[in-house]
Amino acid sequence: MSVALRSRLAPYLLGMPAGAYLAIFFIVPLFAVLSISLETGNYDTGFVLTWHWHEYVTAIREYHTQFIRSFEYAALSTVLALVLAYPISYWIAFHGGRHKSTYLLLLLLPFFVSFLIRTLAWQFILSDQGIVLGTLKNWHLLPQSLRVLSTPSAVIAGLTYNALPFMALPLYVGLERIDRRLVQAAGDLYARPATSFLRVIVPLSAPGIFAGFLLVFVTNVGDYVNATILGGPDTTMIGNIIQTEYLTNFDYPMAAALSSLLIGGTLIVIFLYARTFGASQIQEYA
Amino acid sequence: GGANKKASTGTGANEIGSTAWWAKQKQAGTFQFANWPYYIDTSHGKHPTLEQFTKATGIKVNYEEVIQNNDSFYAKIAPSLQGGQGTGYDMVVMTNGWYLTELINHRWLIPLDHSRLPNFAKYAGSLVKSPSYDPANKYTTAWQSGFTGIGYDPRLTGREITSVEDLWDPKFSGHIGMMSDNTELGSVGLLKLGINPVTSTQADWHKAANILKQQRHMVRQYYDQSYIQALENGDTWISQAWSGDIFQANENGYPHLKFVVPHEGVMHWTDNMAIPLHAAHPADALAWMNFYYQPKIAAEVEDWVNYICPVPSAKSYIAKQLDDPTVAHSPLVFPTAAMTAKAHEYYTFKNFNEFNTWNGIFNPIIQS
Amino acid sequence: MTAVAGMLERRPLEAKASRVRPARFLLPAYVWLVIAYTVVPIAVMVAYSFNQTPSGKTTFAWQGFTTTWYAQVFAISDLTSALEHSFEIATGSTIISLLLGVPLALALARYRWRGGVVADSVIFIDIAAPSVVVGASLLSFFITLNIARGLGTILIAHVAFNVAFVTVVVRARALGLDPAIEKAASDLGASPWTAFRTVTLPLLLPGIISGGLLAFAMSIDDFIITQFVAGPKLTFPLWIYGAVKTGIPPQVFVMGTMIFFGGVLIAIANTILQRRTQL
Amino acid sequence: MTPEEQAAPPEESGAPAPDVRLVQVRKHFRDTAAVDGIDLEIAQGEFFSLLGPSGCGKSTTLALIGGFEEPTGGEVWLGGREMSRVPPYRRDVNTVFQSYALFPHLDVASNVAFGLRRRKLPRARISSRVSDALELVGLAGLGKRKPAQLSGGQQQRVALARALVNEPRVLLLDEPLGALDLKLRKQMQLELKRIQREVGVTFLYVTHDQEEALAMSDRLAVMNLGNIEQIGAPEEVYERPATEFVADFLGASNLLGGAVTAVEGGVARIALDGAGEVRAHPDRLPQGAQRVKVGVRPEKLRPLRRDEAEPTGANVVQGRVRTSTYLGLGHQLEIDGPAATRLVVYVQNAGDEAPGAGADVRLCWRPEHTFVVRPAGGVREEEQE
Amino acid sequence: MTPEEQAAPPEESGAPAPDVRLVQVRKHFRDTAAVDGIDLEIAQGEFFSLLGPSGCGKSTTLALIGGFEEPTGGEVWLGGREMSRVPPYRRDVNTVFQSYALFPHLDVASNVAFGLRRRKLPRARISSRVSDALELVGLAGLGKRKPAQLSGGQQQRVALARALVNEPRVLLLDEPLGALDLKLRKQMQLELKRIQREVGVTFLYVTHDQEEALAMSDRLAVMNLGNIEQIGAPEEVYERPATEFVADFLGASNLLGGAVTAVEGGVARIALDGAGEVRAHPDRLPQGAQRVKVGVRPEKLRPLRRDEAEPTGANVVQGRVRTSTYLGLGHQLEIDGPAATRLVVYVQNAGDEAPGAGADVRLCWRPEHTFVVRPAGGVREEEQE
Ligand SMILES: Nc1ncnc2c1ncn2[C@@H]1O[C@H](COP(=O)(O)OP(=O)(O)OP(=O)(O)O)[C@@H](O)[C@H]1O
Ligand SMILES: Nc1ncnc2c1ncn2[C@@H]1O[C@H](COP(=O)(O)OP(=O)(O)OP(=O)(O)O)[C@@H](O)[C@H]1O
Ligand SMILES: [Mg+2]
Ligand SMILES: [Mg+2]
Repeated sequence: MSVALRSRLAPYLLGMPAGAYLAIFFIVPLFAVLSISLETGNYDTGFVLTWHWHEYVTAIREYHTQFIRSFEYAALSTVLALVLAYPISYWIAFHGGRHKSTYLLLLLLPFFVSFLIRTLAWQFILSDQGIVLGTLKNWHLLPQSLRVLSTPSAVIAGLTYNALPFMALPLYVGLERIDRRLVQAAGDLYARPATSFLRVIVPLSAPGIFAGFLLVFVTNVGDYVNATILGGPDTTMIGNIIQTEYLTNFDYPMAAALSSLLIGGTLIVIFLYARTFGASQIQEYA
Repeated sequence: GGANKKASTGTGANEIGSTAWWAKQKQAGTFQFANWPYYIDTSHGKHPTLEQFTKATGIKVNYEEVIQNNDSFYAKIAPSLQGGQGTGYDMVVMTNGWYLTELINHRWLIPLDHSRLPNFAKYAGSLVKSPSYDPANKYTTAWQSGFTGIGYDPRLTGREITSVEDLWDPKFSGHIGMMSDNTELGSVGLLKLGINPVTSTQADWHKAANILKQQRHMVRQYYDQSYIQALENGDTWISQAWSGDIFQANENGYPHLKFVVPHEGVMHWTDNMAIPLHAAHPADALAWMNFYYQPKIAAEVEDWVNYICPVPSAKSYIAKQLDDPTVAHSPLVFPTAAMTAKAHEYYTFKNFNEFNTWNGIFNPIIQS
Repeated sequence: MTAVAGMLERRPLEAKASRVRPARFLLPAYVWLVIAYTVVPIAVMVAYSFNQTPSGKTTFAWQGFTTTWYAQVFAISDLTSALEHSFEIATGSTIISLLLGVPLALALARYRWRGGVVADSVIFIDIAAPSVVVGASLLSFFITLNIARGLGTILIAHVAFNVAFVTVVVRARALGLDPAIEKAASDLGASPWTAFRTVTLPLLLPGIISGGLLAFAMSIDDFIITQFVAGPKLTFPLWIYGAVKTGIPPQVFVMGTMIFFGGVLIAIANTILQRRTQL
Repeated sequence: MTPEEQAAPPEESGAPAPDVRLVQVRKHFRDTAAVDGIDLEIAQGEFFSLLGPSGCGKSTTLALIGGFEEPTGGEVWLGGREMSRVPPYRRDVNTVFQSYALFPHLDVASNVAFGLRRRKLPRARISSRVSDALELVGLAGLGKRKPAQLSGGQQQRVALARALVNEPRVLLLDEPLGALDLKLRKQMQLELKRIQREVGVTFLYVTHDQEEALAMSDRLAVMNLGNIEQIGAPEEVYERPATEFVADFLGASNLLGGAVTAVEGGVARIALDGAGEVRAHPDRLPQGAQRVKVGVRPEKLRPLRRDEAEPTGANVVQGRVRTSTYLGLGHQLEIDGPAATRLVVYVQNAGDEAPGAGADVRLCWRPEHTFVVRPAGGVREEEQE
Repeated sequence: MTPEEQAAPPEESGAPAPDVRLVQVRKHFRDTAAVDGIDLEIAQGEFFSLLGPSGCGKSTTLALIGGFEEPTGGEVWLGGREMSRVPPYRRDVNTVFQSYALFPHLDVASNVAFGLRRRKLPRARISSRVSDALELVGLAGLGKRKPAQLSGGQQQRVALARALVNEPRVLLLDEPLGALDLKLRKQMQLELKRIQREVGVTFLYVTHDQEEALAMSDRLAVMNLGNIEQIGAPEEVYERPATEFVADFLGASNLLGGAVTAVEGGVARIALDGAGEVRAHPDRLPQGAQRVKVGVRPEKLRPLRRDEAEPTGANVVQGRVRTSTYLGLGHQLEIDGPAATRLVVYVQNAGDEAPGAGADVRLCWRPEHTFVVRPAGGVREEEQE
């Protein structure tokens, strides 16, 4: 086969299998959700596609609180994770010396524990009479009735914790990529360390920040495990609803409508982010 | 899938479940048993009663603890039943409630041949005979039952609990555990209002929902079975609870936890053995049902499980042969007449719409 | 020497930034603090794998040290089989997503083609889609085609999200390579396939390994998507989630501990290997 | 060398076919015409250089011969066979890439052996030829090193050995010394020249350093904007550039606008714009051109001593020294010539003082050193960027 | 300029303090001594070059002055203040990095404005000074571009503007033209020189291209292995190298071993090993050296015409031309000299034929062009690698 022809066909041949796979098992299902969300009926009598949008109306009417809450929690936990992780990733990238990978590994240790177990562990740790609160209460440093579990803060803490590695890693990669000479140059141009950090390092780590934001926010906005294990009655997230509607109530149209709304909302948030902080980062990331 | 339903409801001599049909079923020497976790006697990963059964009948039992809830398990088996295929199980254990009713209404269970269940006739207690959700035990026999009452930790509540009212006590705010199963939740609401769930009306449901809504801000969490950890950990001080769990907790390092039958009444539920349609080895499953109802066997299971035993005469066996008075004399395993008197059945949904209505009324309390 | 000096030109010294005072002790202290924080739950897991519990369910009160749970780690047959399922699926999905993802990564890194833009955005969305949505959509898909749920569907689902991760990781590595290197290979008489085998593949290997490990980790730890598409089958996380209701047997923590240390070992091995290949 | 090549019949019997022959070769990338129809013949064993500013199409030309690109039009002949559609791995042509493109995962020896392995030579043959090749480039004994453990110069040598060991018909070198620093570059130039003489392989050498091209090549082609502006021996191209661009690109040149006034007795007279007149050889005139630019190389201009008489028949211009830059080997004088022209003069530091800034000078040169080109056309690199 | 600098009192009243003064400065990295105790003074407005092979410590020296490194020992004075422990952002010294180190996320204007912003100048002042700076480097109007959208040469100019706009006391340039190709480099050299003259800022210029250093500097220092081998004006350093290394590093040099035999009547006689004798100025002799090496630059050697008589008092050696390389400006002859020595001769192409390969030649040069150094010591780059 001639060079030119090959180099024209090659990418398609290479990309074909994966492309086909994703088309069938990722794209099509997304549309399956859409179509189901427009069906009516119940599990008993079966569903028929009626192109009725009322599920969406109900979904929003019934569950807008959970939607808002999910986005709040996701946003909060993302910001927290960012604030927690940035200094670390920065320090490892710029001052980690020969032990960079070691520090990184330590930071990523949670990766190696099933996140259900991690969350359970937190439930153990934070429970009212547990290691922390219990002891403090026994010393009467805390009121008997004080609790952390099944409060929003517990859920957000859980989300943040699970997000940490997902935030730290891309941040590290982003910071690691920064050319040290730029920092030198900033210093040469009268920028104090703080200034060169703000004016040079942070802007240049934007792609890393975006990657982290993407992974964390998206993971958390749809999560329901933290809410289930660490949360209370008023911390239900949209994930919980979708899960119940799907797996318990078999109200597929409702569940589908909720899913569609969720992914729609997520994409909008990402889009807004990209808009405000520059879309180039998306390219750099994906 | 209406079509499938017809397929499963043929008529004539060999209608599934008819004596004629049962007559044709031969024991295959094995069957698939789907049950809930920690719901049968166990020692070193083995289940003695099952082994005895195998020894006695030569039928090997593949015992799987795959059932986590009625709903999700129903969701697992329903599609294949709807598709007219077997579920892969010959015996399932489901709590009385909508999903069991669903199975019955769809005729997705094989009617039992009571001629082959002499032990049931002989030993089953009144509490589990011909329940409202399955008259004459056409499809099911009880595996275990239990009471849904109130569990609490006196050290934390600081006083004895006697009434459903206490679940509404602001002093316990943030440490009150309620159940996420909306049937349980709704029913306790009804009890508080002094309404008998079985005869309750939709109006009552709304009233119950209202008082539950008022309680919401004090509730720590609407729990599934994990409420028991919450009680053990002291996260909740007072909680809706199942008799057996509290009993086991008492055995396993939490002797201080208490279970009460509040004076408003207690809900009585039953987990039922049933043989799903298209089961590959119905005869073997049926044989187990009968085998289980011997006092000896029931006793051995009970001595480990500690819910409410469907075979009252197992009590003496546990007391004497097994020499385990704590179990034998526990009112949580062999309830007193006084307790049974207070026991209520759940409302039985006539159709999906009722079920939906109930969900529509009570789910918002749990989910928000 | 030019090489050395050149290298130094590219990576000037840590020393330079080290004039940033806080970096001296404040930051390191903070770093260790957070690392400690990340380790706490792991410690709890390990600790509770040694906790005595008469009921065979982990009670949260400490009831004394024992190693029996390690002896009986596989005592709970269906927990064990759940774990087996998890490993089977993780392995399977890793292999498949590598087979699918590596070529795509190459196509994206090496060529500029119309399909590339599409593929890019699909991968992006795949990563940017909340698990619950992916799970829901796949479930809907299987329902509409009424495909029976089971290990098969779980595998399909896991590949569906792993492909994206593998592709991103491998593509990153591929972009780092000098395209002239492949030209050189063919210039020296290597047919495209030979060039791939003898040059591209070895050079991609670190990326492929990391991608594979990531995929494996993602798969073995996935709960949400799996819960949707699992049907009657249970994986390790699913089993745990179920057990949350009835109480966690210590075996879970034992397995968790084992997986943890296994994973850490592999990771260390991998980083060392990466170091090697960087030379 | 793949079988069919070896079986290649020498079609034009008699004179051996040129190793490389390009016929009206064009290569377009979307809008840009990287190579815009060039003709070229390179004889066996020749050291041929492609010289030109960045972006003029040198690498693309090489890619077309190496087989990494397919021509949009035209024919690429290698040793008497049309090969423009043959993939690289079937051409007995090897390339030394600007970035060296060594295989980082293979040690030096395996890098060099790569081509031979592909051709399934017996182990023994391979290892002996590899060590010979490393010998040749003076890296004997470094076979076990990884490329990353070598200096720039050494990597360069490995790349060379890796290509040469295959005894290609033609060796293509794309700015092979571009990445090395000056001192090292000069060394490698001699090195390369030596090696080429030893193995006698045809070299097609791309560079944008005209001094390098002049010093090393048997013949060279000056490219601009995808076209070849001039082909010839270094001396020829430097002393008698065909176009203003060539004149300009090959070192500093002094170009003065003028008009041909008369051609008589083997001398062409050109009146400079402004003042004065310059004599040149008639055969240097671009045919049929009225307005022209006359040029002379800086080293050809000789500042006359104050008292010195103008040599008869020589061209002379007046000027004042503006700057005088010391370059070690010589001085470079910038001189304000007649009519606001700027002249560059090069004076070797052989002993006698070079005139300093501000001095008035008369510059003279011989008519045969005058070259004449058509005005306009030349494009300077800076504008291309 | 930060306030405290402005307040800096000119301590040594009278003669202005040198802009840069290094006193016994040393810098050790773990084992390597990158800079090994150097003394240096650079006067205001001077164009000073650091010349040396790769790895000799040039960049490190710059880093010490720029404040990116703290010296292991010694003092760094800037404009009469000891500053070796002052962080970069408090030194009114700016650097043009070899890699330019432009901020990729900022457009050209913001890059240039960066330093001024840090110093909190009023908006208006900043923008006017920025546009002036861009004007100066000939990039007016490109302010809105991102660095990635510029060619190498343009990026180079931005880096320059970014540094100059701060009107630093000293401008440090680390091989600023290293990344540009030859033609462009020559242009930028003139450019830089022009700008330096215009703004009159002190330039400390690092390069390893001796021609560049010679052409541009007022004074230069040749470094080797962390030491300064010689400081002086280009002519001085080139014509009278102090050490064999310097002789060798600054362009081709012909070094012949010999021994001083006599010093009489203003002439030193040195007997060459092998045969012949060379005359030199006595004051060129390294004091107290018996065995020496005599050197002469290639352009100083003149091949005598066959019939031409030897100029009286001139040094003459016999030889046979081995190779003759055409370089455009001139020919470079490699000559087999007496006693297996190898001589390099440079002949300008001024007109008369340069002797071709194989020809026997007599080479003569004037005694004052002879330089004499101690043998040994010099280290060639190649060996360093
Ligand atoms: N793959 C490509 N796609 C589009 N344009 C290209 C491609 N390769 C080269 N070009 C364009 O073709 C022209 C010639 O490129 P080429 O690399 O041959 O120049 P060059 O002479 O090698 O320059 P340099 O001396 O900088 O290597 C340039 O304008 C370049 O932009
Ligand atoms: N950060 C560092 N750590 C260790 N050694 C270093 C460091 N920086 C420089 N060196 C060593 O110091 C010596 C001088 O380095 P430097 O970069 O100053 O040389 P240079 O003259 O700038 O070389 P080049 O011309 O290649 O830039 C080299 O041997 C180098 O290996
Ligand atoms: Mg090129
Ligand atoms: Mg340097």
